[in-house]
Amino acid sequence: MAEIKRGQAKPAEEEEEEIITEDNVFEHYDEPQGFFPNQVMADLTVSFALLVITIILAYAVPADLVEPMDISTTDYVPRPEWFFFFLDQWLIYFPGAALVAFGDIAMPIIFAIVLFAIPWLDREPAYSPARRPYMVVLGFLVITAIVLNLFLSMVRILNFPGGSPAG
Amino acid sequence: MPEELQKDPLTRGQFLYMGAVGTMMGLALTVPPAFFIMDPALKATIFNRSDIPHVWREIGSIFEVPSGEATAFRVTFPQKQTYDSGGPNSRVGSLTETALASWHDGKIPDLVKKRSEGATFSKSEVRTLEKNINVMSNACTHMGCPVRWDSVHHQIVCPCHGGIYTINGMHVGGPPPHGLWRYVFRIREDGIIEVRHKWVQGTPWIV
Amino acid sequence: MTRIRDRMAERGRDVADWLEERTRLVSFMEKQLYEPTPRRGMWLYTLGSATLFLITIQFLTGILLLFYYVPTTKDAWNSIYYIMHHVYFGQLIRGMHFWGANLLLIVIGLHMIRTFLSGSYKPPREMNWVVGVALIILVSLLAFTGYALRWDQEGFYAWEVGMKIASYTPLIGAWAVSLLLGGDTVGPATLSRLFVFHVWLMPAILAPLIGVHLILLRLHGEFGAAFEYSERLAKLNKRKQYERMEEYFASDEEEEESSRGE
Amino acid sequence: MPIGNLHVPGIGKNTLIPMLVVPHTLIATFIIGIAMIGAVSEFAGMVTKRPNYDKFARGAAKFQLLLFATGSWLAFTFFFALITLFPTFWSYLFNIFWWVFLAEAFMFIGEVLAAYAWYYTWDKLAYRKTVHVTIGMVSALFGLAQMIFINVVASYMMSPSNGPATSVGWTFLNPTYLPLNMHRFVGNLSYAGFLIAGWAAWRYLRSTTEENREYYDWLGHWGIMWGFGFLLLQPMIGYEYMTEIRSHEVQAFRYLMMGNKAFLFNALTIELFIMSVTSALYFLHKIKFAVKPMPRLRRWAMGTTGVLAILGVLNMIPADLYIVPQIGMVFGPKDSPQDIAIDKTPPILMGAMYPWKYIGLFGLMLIGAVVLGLYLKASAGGFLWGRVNRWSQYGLILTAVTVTLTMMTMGYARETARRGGPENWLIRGCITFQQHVVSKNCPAGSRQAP
Repeated sequence: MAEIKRGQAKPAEEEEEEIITEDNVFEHYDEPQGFFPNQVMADLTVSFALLVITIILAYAVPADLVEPMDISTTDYVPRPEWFFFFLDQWLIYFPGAALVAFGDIAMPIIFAIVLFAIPWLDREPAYSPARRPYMVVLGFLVITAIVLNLFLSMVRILNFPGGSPAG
Repeated sequence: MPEELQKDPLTRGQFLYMGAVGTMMGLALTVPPAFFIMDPALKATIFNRSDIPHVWREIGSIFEVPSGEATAFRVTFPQKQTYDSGGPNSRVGSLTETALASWHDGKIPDLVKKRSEGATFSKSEVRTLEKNINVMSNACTHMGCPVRWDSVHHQIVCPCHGGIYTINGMHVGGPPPHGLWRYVFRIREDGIIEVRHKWVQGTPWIV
Repeated sequence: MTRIRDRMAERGRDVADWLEERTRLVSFMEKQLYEPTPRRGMWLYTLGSATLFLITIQFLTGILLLFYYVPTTKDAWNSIYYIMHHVYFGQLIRGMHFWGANLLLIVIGLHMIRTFLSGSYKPPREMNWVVGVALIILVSLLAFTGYALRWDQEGFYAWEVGMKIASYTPLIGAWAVSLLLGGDTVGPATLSRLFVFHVWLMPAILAPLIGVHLILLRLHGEFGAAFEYSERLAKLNKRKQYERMEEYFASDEEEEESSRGE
Repeated sequence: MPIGNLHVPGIGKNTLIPMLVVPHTLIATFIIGIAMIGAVSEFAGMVTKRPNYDKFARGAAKFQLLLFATGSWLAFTFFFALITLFPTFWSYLFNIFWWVFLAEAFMFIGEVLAAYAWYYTWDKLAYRKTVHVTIGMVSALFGLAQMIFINVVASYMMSPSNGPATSVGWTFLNPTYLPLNMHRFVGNLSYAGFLIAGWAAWRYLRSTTEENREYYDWLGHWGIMWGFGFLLLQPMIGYEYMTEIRSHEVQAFRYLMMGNKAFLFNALTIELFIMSVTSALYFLHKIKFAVKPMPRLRRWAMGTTGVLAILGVLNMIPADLYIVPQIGMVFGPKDSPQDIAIDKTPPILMGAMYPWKYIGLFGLMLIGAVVLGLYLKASAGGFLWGRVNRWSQYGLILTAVTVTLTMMTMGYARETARRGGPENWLIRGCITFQQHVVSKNCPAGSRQAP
């Protein structure tokens, strides 16, 4: 069993001037840092902040519990969760039997497949966003489309008579 | 920890043996569970057996249906599903739904206007009444949200995505693919509407 | 005092050696903890571990909620009501589970956008991106089913819309819905299937996938973003420029020699 | 009522306001569009180091300043006309939108400073191009912000939100605010793009030197890229805008889509047809001059243009002859009903919205994207500028004229949406044309269920 040496680690010998070639440029970072003290510290603070937010929200805004499920209601206005608002708005663009199937199942599946295939769609060697305008612009367009749909559906829901406080 | 890998050759016999035993084990472990999970799907789609037995349930009398409006009647059906299907020490479940009833184009036929509450109708009168009344489910055909009568614009409105139907349940606007689901119903002599958990256009699922 | 401390340190070292001998745990931990990671974008890279932290909270609070939750149609709502009003810290645990899920979706979205913008899905890290996308789909399905477990109007109708969407799929529409419904109408079977999906099926798929995600990360090391390598890239470009210049001058000299040669 | 209830002789006050507003809107939309296109093309010039972009950006900045003065003059006179001719309506509107108009004023100052700074520091900041480009971007953003704030007023008048009129937040949250913003943003860019293309075509036909011909040919190409590109987004956003109107203002929807004003959307489809087909033909013609000859691509482009034309025609089929202004009088039913019966399929089957108009509109978008893609593929290899024939330039001028007409048709459609019901509204559900305030805390109080 190799004898475990204790005490001071061997000083790192002077690295001879390394020739940076095309493929080993991304081997080392410019400013590496140990994972344990530094990154873990940052992770801890972010996680702690998230924990505090959840606890505050848990007490400030208790998770709601509306009246029990009852199909035979005539005055309840069902709403999707906030993260499906954009899909709800997407539903409105595709009325009618054929279009609902297309807009509701085909499009999300295509979106998922494209999402899975991004590494094979984006073959540009450059990493920084400035060097790959197509992918970044496409990504930005998709994100704005989703966010805009989210707001559109939120405004529509807020302005439904039953939906808003003063309506 | 063995020092290096040892790759013995694989004979035909061993390969066939492993293949056969493997497939048998695979089948035994996948086919029954598949049927186990798909049981309700098989019963519902292939054998067309519904969770709700074929019973007629009263929803209300035709005199309660006003003119120019669609009113909601609650109806409760017995439901036999998993632990609610009346085993030795369990009860039969129930499913409450709403049926919207409205006269055709909102006009009460004069047959009903003349008769008072308790009067009885003849066979032919019942047939004409059945032609003139719409008994529809309140689930929107687009996404199943509960539709409601909008007295301002005299139409049936679905609050979720803005589906619009006329008083007869015909689809007018918005994303729904077709008009409201129409119950299979019959009218008794004394004017009581009875409904079965079956629809004219097929199975709407969910409702 | 120092003598006790030394003896304690001595005993600690013995335990460490004993453990190292049998499980090589200490060297494994060292390899994990002291691996070099990029410094410039440190705060960007916390998104990944924040998602991990939130998922562990979801697992923890989820299991705690299971102590009181009852998946029958008659009592699901009552059990939630009981948790919220009678159990000590019930509102906290359920609140953490609910708001944790919302925060998790936001953080996982940000994490995906960060990975997309920094281009860290480029070879050899494609598989990690694919596993990541599978994770985000699983998490949103989990959130979707969890919402309906309460069996109150809000949660139920959201789930019903989801099932109605499934019923529109061309070929297997009827099959998919009756599978999710457990029959042709909504009833106790629907809630138990919902319960199975949310409490066991999806987490059982999620947990190993997270493990795979982390292993793949460790395999190729954290890529960080392009601004981590700006100096090295600058050196590389400078060196290439010199090479091109030398080529250019070298070709001139040959011409002179060849012209002088004739 | 203040002193005298002024009467505008001759044309009357209800026509004076549009006479001032329509030119103002046309100029203002063009300014916002050209500011954005100019800023982006200056940035493109900085990145690609090609002189054309910078030359155009400079011309755009100068043109923007010239127009700016006339545009704002119209706005002020229109302001004063409203104050004097519609006192109660104006005081009511101003009370609701006090903060919005205040923000609007500051955006105006920002716009003025940035636009003038952008033009006059062109040479001084020539070596600090990034600073100069940011000034251009800032002036474009200020222009955009002006539009965003004025949209609140326009969309609120048509569809007031459910919340109390006093809370500023709710005035922004009225249902048609966001779609109006998206529709106008894309509309500005497409409108300005087509106008630039039209102006470049005019200058191309009049240019004498070879160098001028090449520059204006390139400018026509650059303008129509913006115009046609953003025109493709419009059907989707327009459809969303109309869905919002239908779900919140059923009366306005019936009046616009199925009632007396339905012809507006027939006019729109005709204009859409003209613009898309002429642009496609222009692309078809331009592909001939690509540096790398691509015969197969040109056949593909011909095919897609044909499909585009068919879809355009499909769009133009009216649902009911009654709504086509002149022809309706002759062929349509004599007792023209107030609106096409709701639950009856319209007489002309191919005119029905579902599924025909969907196929037409969204087909136009997709096939248009294909045509644009083919054209971009050809333009990637570079063009031989300056050799295009006269007809393609006439086509560009035609698109410029049609886009102005579309702007007016659509502006008119939005403003007349408030009429048509039993009551003509200035603010729907609150103030009628005769400036009679319906209920005390309107418009929130008077909103009924949809």
